[in-house]
Amino acid sequence: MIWQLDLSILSLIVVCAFATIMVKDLLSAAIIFGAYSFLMCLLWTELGAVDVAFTEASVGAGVSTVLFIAAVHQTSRIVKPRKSGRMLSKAVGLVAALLMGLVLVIAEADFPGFASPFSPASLHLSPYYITQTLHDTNVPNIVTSVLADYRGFDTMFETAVIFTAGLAVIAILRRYKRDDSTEIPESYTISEGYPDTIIRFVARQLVPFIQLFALYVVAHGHHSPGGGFQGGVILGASFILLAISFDTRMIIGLMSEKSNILLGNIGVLIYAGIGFLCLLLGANFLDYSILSKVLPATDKIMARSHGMLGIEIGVAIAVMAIVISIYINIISHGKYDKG
Amino acid sequence: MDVVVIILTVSALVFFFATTVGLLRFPDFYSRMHAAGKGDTLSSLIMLMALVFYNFHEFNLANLLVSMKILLIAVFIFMASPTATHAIIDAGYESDIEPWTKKPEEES
Amino acid sequence: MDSFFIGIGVAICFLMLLTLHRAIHGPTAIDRIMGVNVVGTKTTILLVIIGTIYHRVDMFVDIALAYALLNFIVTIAASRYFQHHKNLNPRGYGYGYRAEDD
Amino acid sequence: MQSIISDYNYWIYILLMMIGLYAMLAKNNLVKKVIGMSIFQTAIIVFYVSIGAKEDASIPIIAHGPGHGAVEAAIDVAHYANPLPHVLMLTAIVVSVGTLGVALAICLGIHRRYKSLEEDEIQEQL
Repeated sequence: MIWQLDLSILSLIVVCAFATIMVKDLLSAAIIFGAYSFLMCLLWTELGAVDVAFTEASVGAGVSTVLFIAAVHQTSRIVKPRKSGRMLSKAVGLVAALLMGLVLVIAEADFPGFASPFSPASLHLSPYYITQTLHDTNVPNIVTSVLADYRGFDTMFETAVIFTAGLAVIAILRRYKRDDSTEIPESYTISEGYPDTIIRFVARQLVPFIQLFALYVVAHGHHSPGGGFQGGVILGASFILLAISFDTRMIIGLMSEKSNILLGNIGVLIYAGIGFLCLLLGANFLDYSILSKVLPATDKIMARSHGMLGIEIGVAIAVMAIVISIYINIISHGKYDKG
Repeated sequence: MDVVVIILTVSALVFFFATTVGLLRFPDFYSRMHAAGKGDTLSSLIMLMALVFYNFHEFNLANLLVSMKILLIAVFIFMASPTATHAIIDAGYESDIEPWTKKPEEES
Repeated sequence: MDSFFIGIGVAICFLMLLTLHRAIHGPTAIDRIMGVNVVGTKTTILLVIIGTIYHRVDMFVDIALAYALLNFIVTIAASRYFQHHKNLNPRGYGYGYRAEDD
Repeated sequence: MQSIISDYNYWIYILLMMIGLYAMLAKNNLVKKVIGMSIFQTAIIVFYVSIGAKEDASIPIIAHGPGHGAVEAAIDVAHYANPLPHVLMLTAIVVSVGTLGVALAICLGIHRRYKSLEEDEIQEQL
């Protein structure tokens, strides 16, 4: 950590957080929240958490902001002014926030010193991971190996959570043609938009490189920051870029609802399937070292590395499909047409 | 080599500063966008060049690879930033922002 | 040389604060998009600088590239919003709001 | 002064948490509440990542030369930041985008039904 940068970035973050809450316009709030996420990513890089920063850059700064903008696009942009009688809830909020702050400030005295190498969190389990990762799995990126190997169950169910979230969004929002009578009243005009040649050209040129880069991130996650989640989100973001600069209909033509759900399923099943493969070969669930029996020319250590690569690919496919699915549902209000 | 790096970095910082001043002080949206678009792209490119040079303190394959990657970022910014500027300007033009004109007696 | 880069980083942070003033106070939403775009570009640079300070630039350039990419996508998304809603100042917007409009 | 600088991350995380909680409780607009929820989440992540930071430590990727060979030198624990909070928070961020999507979908569903995103207007219609 570099404490000079630490102080500056944290101050910027607080300014951004205040502004996000205070601003009246919802679109502006979404945009400033994007800046907040950018700064957050910077803070984590500076604290040494590169994988977290990568995830935040792709998930928080990119996709969340786009989702907020899409939601504001579909609803209203203004925050209605307070009538009287909101004082009570404001006071309750203020008192609760202050109380929690007070409790946390009191508790803060007992925290371990910041950035101390001897804080309890850094003494018990993590030295094992740091020293043994390379020996056990031949993967230099400790975060990837802990994520995909030592704590593989956690990550598998997390992928399942993402998949469930995608299903929930579809269940809440999806509308079919029959009950299309309830149109949203628009407080201002929504035009269809018009083609913009420059943006389309640049997007068309960039998208193949973005997808190639995403695949590189997935495959190279063992040696540098990156991995399935980040690569999947970037892959989804490339499709979102196409949807923004061209038309949502085109994306639906490329990635229909059925294929999205199918890909999400396939991703989760690849993960679980590798686990079951280990089980079939006679080891524990998700114990990749047994895979050296089926993979040619790998010893037990490299088998763990290859097993991680397999599940990263599964995670990437699932996350990509779910991100695209959530975006399409929100931007088209569940109707899968315009946007 | 260090001298080149320092000169490039400081000049990039000067351009950043000019961008920020332009962003804060110009009177209307179009002129602010002009400062932001041009200054930001140029200063980013100069700063990345400085980092490429700094990275080349000793020549080997890994350093070459990293420098190529930084150059890739520069190329990306060179393509993406003007496009983003164009998109923002277009959005402003579509939503009918009036350009600023000198009206000394009405604007006070 | 490290302390030089730390100084550069702090200076860029200060300039980001000034840019954030435009992003927060900007009279219209498009000014905010512009400010956030500039903040995003500066952040990309700052990421590479942090990598230089850590002497591990090879690990940081991927993040910076992804970052520039997502910044681009966010900016395009936000400005495409205005091609669908050609209304810069919706009712109830900003500081100059008057309650009797509603 | 020294204690303020050394524990700055903790103070900021408390402040961010208060901002998020206030927005979730007191704001009238549902999208604002969702933004408050996101700020609350990031505050927690700041706390965890701050715990994992170490002075003079590098990023938790073991340095190795060009090529994919093994490292010769022994690995010193103090040279690498604690990877465990990073892993936990990585999953937390990815789950947060899932919750964000569901929350926004619920907002859109409410807007479709009640034509409003304001809490008091919805309560009047209930």
